[in-house]
Amino acid sequence: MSDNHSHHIIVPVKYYVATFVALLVLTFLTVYVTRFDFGALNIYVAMLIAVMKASLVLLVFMALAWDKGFNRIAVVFALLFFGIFIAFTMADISTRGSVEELEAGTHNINSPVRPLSESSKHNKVHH
Amino acid sequence: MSTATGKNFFEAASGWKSWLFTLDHKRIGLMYLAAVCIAFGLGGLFALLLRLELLTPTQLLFSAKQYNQLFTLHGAVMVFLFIIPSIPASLGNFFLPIQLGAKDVAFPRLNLASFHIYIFGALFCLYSIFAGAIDTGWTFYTPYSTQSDTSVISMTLGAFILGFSSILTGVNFIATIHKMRPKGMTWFRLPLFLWAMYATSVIQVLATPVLGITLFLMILEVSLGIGIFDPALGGDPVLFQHFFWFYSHPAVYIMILPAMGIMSELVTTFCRKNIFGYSFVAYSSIAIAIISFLVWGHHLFVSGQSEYATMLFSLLTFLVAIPSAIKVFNWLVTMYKGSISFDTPFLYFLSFMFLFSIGGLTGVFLGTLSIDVHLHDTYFVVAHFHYVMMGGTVMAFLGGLHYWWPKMVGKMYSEFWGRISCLLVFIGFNSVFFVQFIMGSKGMPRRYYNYLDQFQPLHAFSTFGTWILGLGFIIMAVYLLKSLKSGEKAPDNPWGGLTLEWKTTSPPPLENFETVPEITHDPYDYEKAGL
Amino acid sequence: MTAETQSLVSKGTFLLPESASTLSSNVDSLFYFLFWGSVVIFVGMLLVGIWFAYKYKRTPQNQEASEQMIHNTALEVSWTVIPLIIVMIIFAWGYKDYLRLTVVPPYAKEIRVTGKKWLWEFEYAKEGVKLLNEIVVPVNTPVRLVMTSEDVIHSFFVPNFRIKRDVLPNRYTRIWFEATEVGDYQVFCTEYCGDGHSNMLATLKVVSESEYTEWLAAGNSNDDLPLDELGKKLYTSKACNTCHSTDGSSMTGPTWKGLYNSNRTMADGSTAKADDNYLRESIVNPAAKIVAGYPPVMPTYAGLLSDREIAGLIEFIKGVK
Amino acid sequence: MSNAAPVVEHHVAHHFDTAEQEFETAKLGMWVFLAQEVLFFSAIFVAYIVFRHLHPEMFLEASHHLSWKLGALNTVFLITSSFTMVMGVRSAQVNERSASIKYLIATLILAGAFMVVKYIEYSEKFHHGYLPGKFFFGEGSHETLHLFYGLYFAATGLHGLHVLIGMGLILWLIIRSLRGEFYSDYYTPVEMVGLYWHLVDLIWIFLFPLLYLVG
Repeated sequence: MSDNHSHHIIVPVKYYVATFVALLVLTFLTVYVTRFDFGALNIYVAMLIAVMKASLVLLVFMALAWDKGFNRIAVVFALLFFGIFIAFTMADISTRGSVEELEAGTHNINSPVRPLSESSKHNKVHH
Repeated sequence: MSTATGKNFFEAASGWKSWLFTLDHKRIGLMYLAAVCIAFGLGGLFALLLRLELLTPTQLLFSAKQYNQLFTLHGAVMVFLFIIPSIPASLGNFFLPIQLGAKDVAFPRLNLASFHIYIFGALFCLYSIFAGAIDTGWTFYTPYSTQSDTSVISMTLGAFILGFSSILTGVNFIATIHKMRPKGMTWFRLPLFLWAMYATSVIQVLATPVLGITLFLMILEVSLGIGIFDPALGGDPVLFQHFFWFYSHPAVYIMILPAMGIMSELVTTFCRKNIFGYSFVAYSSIAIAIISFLVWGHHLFVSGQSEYATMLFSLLTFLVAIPSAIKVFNWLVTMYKGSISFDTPFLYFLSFMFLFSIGGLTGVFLGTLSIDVHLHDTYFVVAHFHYVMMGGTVMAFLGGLHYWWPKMVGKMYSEFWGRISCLLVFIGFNSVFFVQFIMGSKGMPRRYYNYLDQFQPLHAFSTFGTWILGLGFIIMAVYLLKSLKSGEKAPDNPWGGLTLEWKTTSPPPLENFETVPEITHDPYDYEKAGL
Repeated sequence: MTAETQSLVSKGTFLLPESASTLSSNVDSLFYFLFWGSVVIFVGMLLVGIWFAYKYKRTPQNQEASEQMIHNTALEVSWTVIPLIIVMIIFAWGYKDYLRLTVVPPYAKEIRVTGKKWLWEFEYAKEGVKLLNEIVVPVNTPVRLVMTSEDVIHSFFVPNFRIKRDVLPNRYTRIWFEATEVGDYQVFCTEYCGDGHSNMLATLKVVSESEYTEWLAAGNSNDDLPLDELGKKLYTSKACNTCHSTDGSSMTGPTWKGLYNSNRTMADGSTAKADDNYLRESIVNPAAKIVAGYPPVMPTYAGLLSDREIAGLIEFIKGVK
Repeated sequence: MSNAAPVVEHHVAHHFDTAEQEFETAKLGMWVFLAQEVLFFSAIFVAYIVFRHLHPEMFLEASHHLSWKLGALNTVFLITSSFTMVMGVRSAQVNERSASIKYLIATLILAGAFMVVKYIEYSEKFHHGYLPGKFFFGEGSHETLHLFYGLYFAATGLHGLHVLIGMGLILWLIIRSLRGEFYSDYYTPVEMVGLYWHLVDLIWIFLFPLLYLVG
């Protein structure tokens, strides 16, 4: 089931040059923005620029913009599982110990535990 | 370029170089088959020895350290050298292109390279057995592994290298299934073994690199002490468990998916019936492959993982039970109104159905949070994964081996001894592992060298079972090897199968088919095939 | 290996050890729900399989499948959806009990647990009591264990209470229980931790409230035993037998047989005579002198043994010839 | 440039029907391999996120020890090399062999420059004791600094290894190009190495701000 009719894509040079320039500008920008402090947003700004650069490389240099469906799917799946890896690991790391702070009622737990005084009373009855 | 000479692929070339440097997927598949069988024998030997030690509650033959090395090597050899490559690299390599109707896999040289990498990695593992065998358990948990004085680095390096063999095989199979299908072979005419191999390859490609980087970081941890896994240096040992199981849980499906593929082949051929619910069986393979990436945290329910993550992982774990159950139900219903023949491969199919159902149902116990707290790291877990891995994968591997043996070597084996050995393996297996469920739920922890006296009757029963199991395998080895020498010549289609491998000679010619058959109907369409 | 604890195998139900905490019966009911559910499903499939295998076996009359049934959407959907609903119920049930097992009542009595190769140390911070491989708790009182490890990962498991939690270095993990029955219960280490893993056991003693108060008041002494018998008792209860044999065989540590007054060669080449002072030093500061050929893994027992207990052990060693 | 070398015609491998199928298959295989590469690096990024989450201030301090100027210089080197690589592939596509070889050589030189800068950075870190894990003896106010350097060396070391492998592959392309093995109907290896090289660039695009800039 090979696709005999498709031809190699030859991308005009101007696309490559424009991408190259854009990448240099974005590199400059990512360094430049570190002069400003956005607080907790710093990392997101830096990552936003990095994602833009990465998209340019993927779409133009690696020609995904003109490529076959499956090659795109391969990239999407790799990034998807990468994202799951980060998200699920952080789901553990960032919420550790927080269940300790739960009040017994938060999760609608009917704790079988009685207050100490009651428990010791119970004890006397038992013996 | 091939000429219709009537020569099969064995006769096409000779000499050891024609094997070791061959680009023919069939020869590579057979070399893998020999290699994984040797690994299985070695891992099995370790198992026999460690079960022997457990005959008594205290020391019998080995010291505690030797026992720990034995169960570690049993696990590492069985997982990395045997079960991961078992079906995909041997039977898969041989039959994937043939069932597809292709002349070879997409990248024959890469295929050979992955075999050479496998051998190279295997040598590292063997070296580590002789150079102070590793005693960390096959999971290499830190910080135990960073403190152990055994050969941790060479074993992990071996597993790291073996990982690349697995990745390259996966890349090769994906490209082959996408691009090498002949005219008429649409996605929904693929035999279900190929759907399973495709799903397996996806996991191999996307999960195995994480094992690679994890072991790489662990080697850095042991040699340089980079500290990310070592609590003494401020690292987090639970992070290692996350990394490790991100690979090693999907790896469980690298092991079982190809087995499920073989099951679909066996049930259709030996019932002479089209598969019930082709698309459900096919899609469930893909569903398993994807969900398998989302459940790794169920190995960490009591590890100090956060309770919220635990909830998430438990929920998703239950989801993966569904596609597995769908497959089992579909196979069962495929038998309905069929014409069932109880040849050896089909006996393995029945064994699989019996054992895998137990393995799957006990998996539900372990996925349930409150119950897992009690059962975690007990013999219940040991029994559960042996029911899935051995009762599932190994039974399917043996079923596939017997099913395709005539095609691969062109000789028939002894049907009588085949059935005897299948029966012994089935009985032996259940004797070894069924009592382990009871031991486990009664509280017997795993990886124990000494144990409480009260568990001895159960342990002894389990140990006796290993001898029956071992006998079954010895008989199998004897009659299969004997058939190579003096077996009856196999017909092209001994079982009446419909998939393409039965439309070529036994054994197949160098480029698989004298003329590539035309594909005009579904793979298991017994009506259109007009058999 | 024997334990004076309640039998796990012979007592309890068909599959589970005797249940002895407030939450274990919850776990057990879900366990048996799953068990019987699985039995029904499994036997059902088995019967259907046997019936098909018998009815449709290949015979001269049945050479071909009588009907090629390939699809039935209603059937497929029902065996997708029904199991899905069932497992979601099981999930919710399991999670609810898991939270109960996890969330510690705020007024629970706290005991600190330290796992190390290969022993369990229990410290009652308020009462100033330190115990080795033995933990005493009052019945019908919630107890919280705050656990940490000194070396590798261990795991604290009490089968009768259906509780288990890993014990990690550089971090505290928690576990809690409320015992409902008086008795001795087995504690296992369930995370593989090396040569002594299977000997890393402890006994959990549940006593009545009054006995507990008495026990605390008595200060846990063994004053009434003769020294060598005290040593013999400590040899197993303090887990010396994990690493030291009395029959001359070499384990993780040197054997005690014929040890007293023998000449020892150290890893650094020096020699020493195994007299009383040497033995005492080896117990309270094991790293000071390492006998050649053995790993420096023994933890210090300083503070864990009273002077009388050390003397008892030395007397016991003298007697092993 | 030895443009004189005659074109060596490529034969389609026996198991393919057409050259088109062969090319598409190789490209698909390469993309699948690149997906693998992404996940190979993933754990390092996950470890970075985890430890940054646990020790945000330590990461702040540590990133100031790194020279953003050298990092930015290396970024420019790699981006430029990606550009020359893509031009090299394009030149092969349109049968401009000598241009292709020139671009490939430029790529190789830029990659070499990247490694030289890397060497300067590493030796400076070694000198100040900013070493991974147990070899760490550098100065700093956070006692977990060695964790950052463990990750720094693991990440940049692994990336550097990929650069070195890439340099080897580019050299191989240059040699084969000089022999006249690539032309408009067959340039599969050039395209594949190109894809690989862009991935190496991609990874650096993320490593640079994460290690050098964010603080």
